Amino acid sequence: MVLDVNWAVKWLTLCAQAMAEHRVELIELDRAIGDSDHGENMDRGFQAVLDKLAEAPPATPGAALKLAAMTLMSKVGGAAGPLYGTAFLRAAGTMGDAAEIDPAGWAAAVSAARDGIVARGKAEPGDKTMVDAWAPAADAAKAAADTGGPEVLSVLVAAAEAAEAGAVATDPLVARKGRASYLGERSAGHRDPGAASSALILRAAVGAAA
Amino acid sequence: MVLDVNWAVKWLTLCAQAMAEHRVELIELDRAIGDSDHGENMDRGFQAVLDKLAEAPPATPGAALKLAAMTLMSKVGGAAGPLYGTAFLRAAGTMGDAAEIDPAGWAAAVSAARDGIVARGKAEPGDKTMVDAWAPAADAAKAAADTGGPEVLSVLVAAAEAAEAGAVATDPLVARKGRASYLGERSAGHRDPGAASSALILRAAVGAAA
Amino acid sequence: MKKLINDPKSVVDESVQGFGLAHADLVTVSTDPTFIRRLDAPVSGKVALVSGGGSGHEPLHAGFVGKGMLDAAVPGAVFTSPTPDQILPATLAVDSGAGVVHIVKNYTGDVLNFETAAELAEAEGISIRTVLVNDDVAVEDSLYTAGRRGVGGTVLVEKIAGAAAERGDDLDTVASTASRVNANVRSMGVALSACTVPHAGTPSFDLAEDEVEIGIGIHGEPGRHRIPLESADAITDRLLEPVLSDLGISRGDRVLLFVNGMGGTPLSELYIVYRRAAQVLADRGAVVERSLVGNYITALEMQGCSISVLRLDDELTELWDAPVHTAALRWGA
Amino acid sequence: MKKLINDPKSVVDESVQGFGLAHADLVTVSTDPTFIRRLDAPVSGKVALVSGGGSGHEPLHAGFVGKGMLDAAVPGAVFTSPTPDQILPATLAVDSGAGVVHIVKNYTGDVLNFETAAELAEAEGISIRTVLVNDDVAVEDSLYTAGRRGVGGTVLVEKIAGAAAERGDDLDTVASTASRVNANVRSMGVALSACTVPHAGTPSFDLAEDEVEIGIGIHGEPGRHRIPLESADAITDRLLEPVLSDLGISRGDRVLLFVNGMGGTPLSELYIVYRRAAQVLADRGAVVERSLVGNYITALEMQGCSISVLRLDDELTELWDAPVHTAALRWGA
Ligand SMILES: Nc1ncnc2c1ncn2[C@@H]1O[C@H](COP(=O)(O)OP(=O)(O)O)[C@@H](O)[C@H]1O
Ligand SMILES: Nc1ncnc2c1ncn2[C@@H]1O[C@H](COP(=O)(O)OP(=O)(O)O)[C@@H](O)[C@H]1O
Ligand SMILES: [Mg+2]
Ligand SMILES: [Mg+2]
Ligand SMILES: [Mg+2]
Ligand SMILES: [Mg+2]
Repeated sequence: MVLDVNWAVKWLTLCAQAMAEHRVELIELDRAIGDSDHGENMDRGFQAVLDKLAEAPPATPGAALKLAAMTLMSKVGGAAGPLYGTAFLRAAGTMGDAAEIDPAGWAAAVSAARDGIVARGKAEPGDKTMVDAWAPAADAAKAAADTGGPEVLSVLVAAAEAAEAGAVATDPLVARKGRASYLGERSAGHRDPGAASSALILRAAVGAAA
Repeated sequence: MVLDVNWAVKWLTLCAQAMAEHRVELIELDRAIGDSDHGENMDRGFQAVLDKLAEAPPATPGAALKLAAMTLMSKVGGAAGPLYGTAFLRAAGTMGDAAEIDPAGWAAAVSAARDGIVARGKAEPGDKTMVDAWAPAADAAKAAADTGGPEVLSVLVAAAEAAEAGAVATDPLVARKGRASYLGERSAGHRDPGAASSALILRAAVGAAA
Repeated sequence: MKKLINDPKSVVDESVQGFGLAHADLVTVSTDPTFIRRLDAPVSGKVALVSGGGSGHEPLHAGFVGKGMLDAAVPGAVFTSPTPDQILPATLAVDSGAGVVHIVKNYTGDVLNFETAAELAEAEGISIRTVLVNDDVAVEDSLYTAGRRGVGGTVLVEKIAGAAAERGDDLDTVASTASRVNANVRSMGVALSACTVPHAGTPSFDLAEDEVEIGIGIHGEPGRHRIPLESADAITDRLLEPVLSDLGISRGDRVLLFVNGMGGTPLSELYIVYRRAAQVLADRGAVVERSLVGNYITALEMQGCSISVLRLDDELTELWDAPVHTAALRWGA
Repeated sequence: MKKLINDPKSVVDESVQGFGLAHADLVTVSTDPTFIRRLDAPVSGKVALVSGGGSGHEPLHAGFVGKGMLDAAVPGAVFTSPTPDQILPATLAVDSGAGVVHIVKNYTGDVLNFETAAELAEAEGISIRTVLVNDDVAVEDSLYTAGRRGVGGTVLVEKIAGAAAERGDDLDTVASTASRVNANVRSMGVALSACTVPHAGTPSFDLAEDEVEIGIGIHGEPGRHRIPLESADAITDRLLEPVLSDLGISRGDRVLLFVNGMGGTPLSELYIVYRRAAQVLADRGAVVERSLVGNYITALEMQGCSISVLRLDDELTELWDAPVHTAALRWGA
């Protein structure tokens, strides 16, 4: 398995599928501590990404991610739109014109995505945001790439699992950024919707390579 | 038993009691085919009558009814206010300055009340309005006064029973006057609130004499 | 029942007091009996306009007191017409000697109470003209019924007659202009939910989650029939069709299109209804020359709307455009 | 879910289209991307004001486009901030060369999307000033949080900054006037019921029949805490107290009192709240010089209200009184 443009397109396609499938669930999560739109926004955004992919098929993984970034930025809105837009743009930046991404490349992409989100949103780990999915994912991907062999799947899996664990770990947290922060202590006991959608995205990256 | 000013004051007092007791029931009847205010309006109106009676105790039955008429007119509002106002005013008119009302006098008062309501509201029997209580009451009172002896209670009872039967008989009717008429056929199957309150008023007249 | 109130019995008084405090530059509030009058009434030489009715339809009528519209508004209890002992002093307070037009929505209670007040006012030497508003096509108009109700058209009658009075038209002219507006306006409404009268405490009717009530009035009374919930466009068509056919709207007619909220419907939904209604009118070749969209004659927190169409001519348009300065309708001033 | 809509996905587009049809004398509606602009924008030599945010708060912001207020409004999906590819063309469309002020309610999404649009606009040579509105005292203001939300104060910022721009103030002056309004206004809200986002289909939170939510925002997000339903006066006191103490209102202060409906509350109830708030302010020796009561910044059909108090000075009062001609706020024109 290599992470080429076909993988990238499949990844984005699986992201769109995941958002459609989990639309209601993400709306429910956002209903509890936000404004009930996260699932709708992500679904709308990734459907638009599919349309764009069909219109102008990209030549490289980096081009695919850049296309996703621009589309999410212009179609998602809310907090998630600019944050995911920046994440995908920074990740695309690490890929340049490369035809294939290796384990270290994936780790670099996830790190860049995390850095982009932090740069835009100024959230720290523990603030109960999507950073709580991307930060452990970036760390796990790097650790897997550093220690593992040339097998890229294990790096994808490491990132996805860490993101999933990170999302679950937001449950008890009190939000300090984003709309959930208005709830103060009442935000505890609910999963952060952005962390949940982030885990879906990183899990889709695994699925695309399977 | 004579129908003197004490009876008249007691009658109005029992009316106020009846409206307070049946306030919710009259609201419910009006909710079904009107605008949910009849019980509230009648309660407010007769409470005001009590206040006025305390302020300026009347000297004759006619004066008591005139006081009630003016107060209902100025405190009830809606359709019922002017209709009951007119009814009591016309009834008072038949009594003049008399200290006591005899059976024929009561029959005349009820007839005048009915005529007043018809003159103001232009409803005919069968239109599903308070006329459907007052018209049979007037007829029954007259019949009882014509045929009966000097016992006034039986005339009061005849009017009350006829009004009660008349109110019940509005159940299947389709309203042609008042707010219930907007419902057309859907007004059938519900008792007219004004006929119901009319029956309470005429029943109170019996209670005051008991 | 969940309301921002202190006591069901004090709703009208406290609300009117708040209104008076918020709009002290426009109106004076009288208590005992309760009515709201234009600050500078009686306006010398001007025909005065008095309207009123049950409360719960806010901003109607108090919100329309001011320059170019009403001289006084007389609020009754919630959904209960006011009494003559309120209407008479309001009438006396605003008459400048030029006479007073009573604008009365056609409900038995309103008609009877205004009738009595008019008689009493005439007895005091004031000339009264009564104009009944009965624009609701949901109700069958027949000699044997209470007749059509006054609904959305009331706002348009008050605005246009108010402008006529403001420019100095005499009593009969103002009254006949008001009647002309009434003759040229038709309305019909829909409810998605009932409303709760404060003293009643329970919703005015029960409606299933997938039902709407077509042909409702403004008192939480049930409508003519109940249908399953439909799209906004389909409901708009249902309301508009009887309005247009009763008015006999044809190609080239100039109209004012008024989409009114019943109190609990977001403005965004009213604009969705407006969009469809405007399209239908355009398809029929009618020209929508003026429009009004918002909550102007309501039924407490009822969800729903009504559509009114007024056939315009040059004079009605000019009077509609004339300056108005009230709490709820204001332009050119 | 019961709404007067055709399809949850088309709510914003169709509503904006209806708005454009109803107010063709005031605005032009652009579709793809969607924004609403003043008919005569760009106004030569005038600083332009652009605002926007999620839909569902109508009449905010489209209802405030026109002379003396906004030059463009950019609506996002319901409760979702608009995207830079809407904000940028709106900004370009209304800039006359004098620069553009972005009025942004302080929500992460709005801030980030307007930030990006501002960068892109600056790259095209347009001078941008961004003014954040954050008047909601229900939210703790701390460096470690997203900060206070922008709520009712937004309407006042837009009106007053709009008047400053209309009279010819330059970019920095308009921006600093807007900031000054923001610095002098505080708000707090209550919900009696939740609202239902069309695409979600279920109420945004669950509230028992005898509970109210204190400190709600305008997005159907739950508030700070829940209490048993109280009288309107008690609730008013709860909302007003933190507003006044945070503002430091003291004897002799001149204020504008704004009671805003969340969309599903009858106007009569807003006036009951206004009455109490005015009494409390009078008791404290503050002078209520101006007032605003109505549904101006809403959360769909939510029942509830917010109270905003703005400390006035001569200049702010003059700018408040200056003519404004928009769909939702109009005077002197
Ligand atoms: N400052 C921030 N930094 C990182 N992530 C954030 C920040 N603010 C919000 N988020 C993320 O955005 C998610 C909400 O997205 P969404 O519901 O689409 O936007 P909105 O809050 O504008 O409605 C949150 O669950 C959180 O993960
Ligand atoms: N034209 C009429 N003639 C006689 N009675 C009428 C007429 N119209 C209405 N009513 C009576 O008035 C009652 C309603 O009174 P109420 O609810 O107080 O007034 P409203 O209909 O104005 O709310 C009806 O039940 C009916 O009995
Ligand atoms: Mg959200
Ligand atoms: Mg009634
Ligand atoms: Mg009534
Ligand atoms: Mg949102």
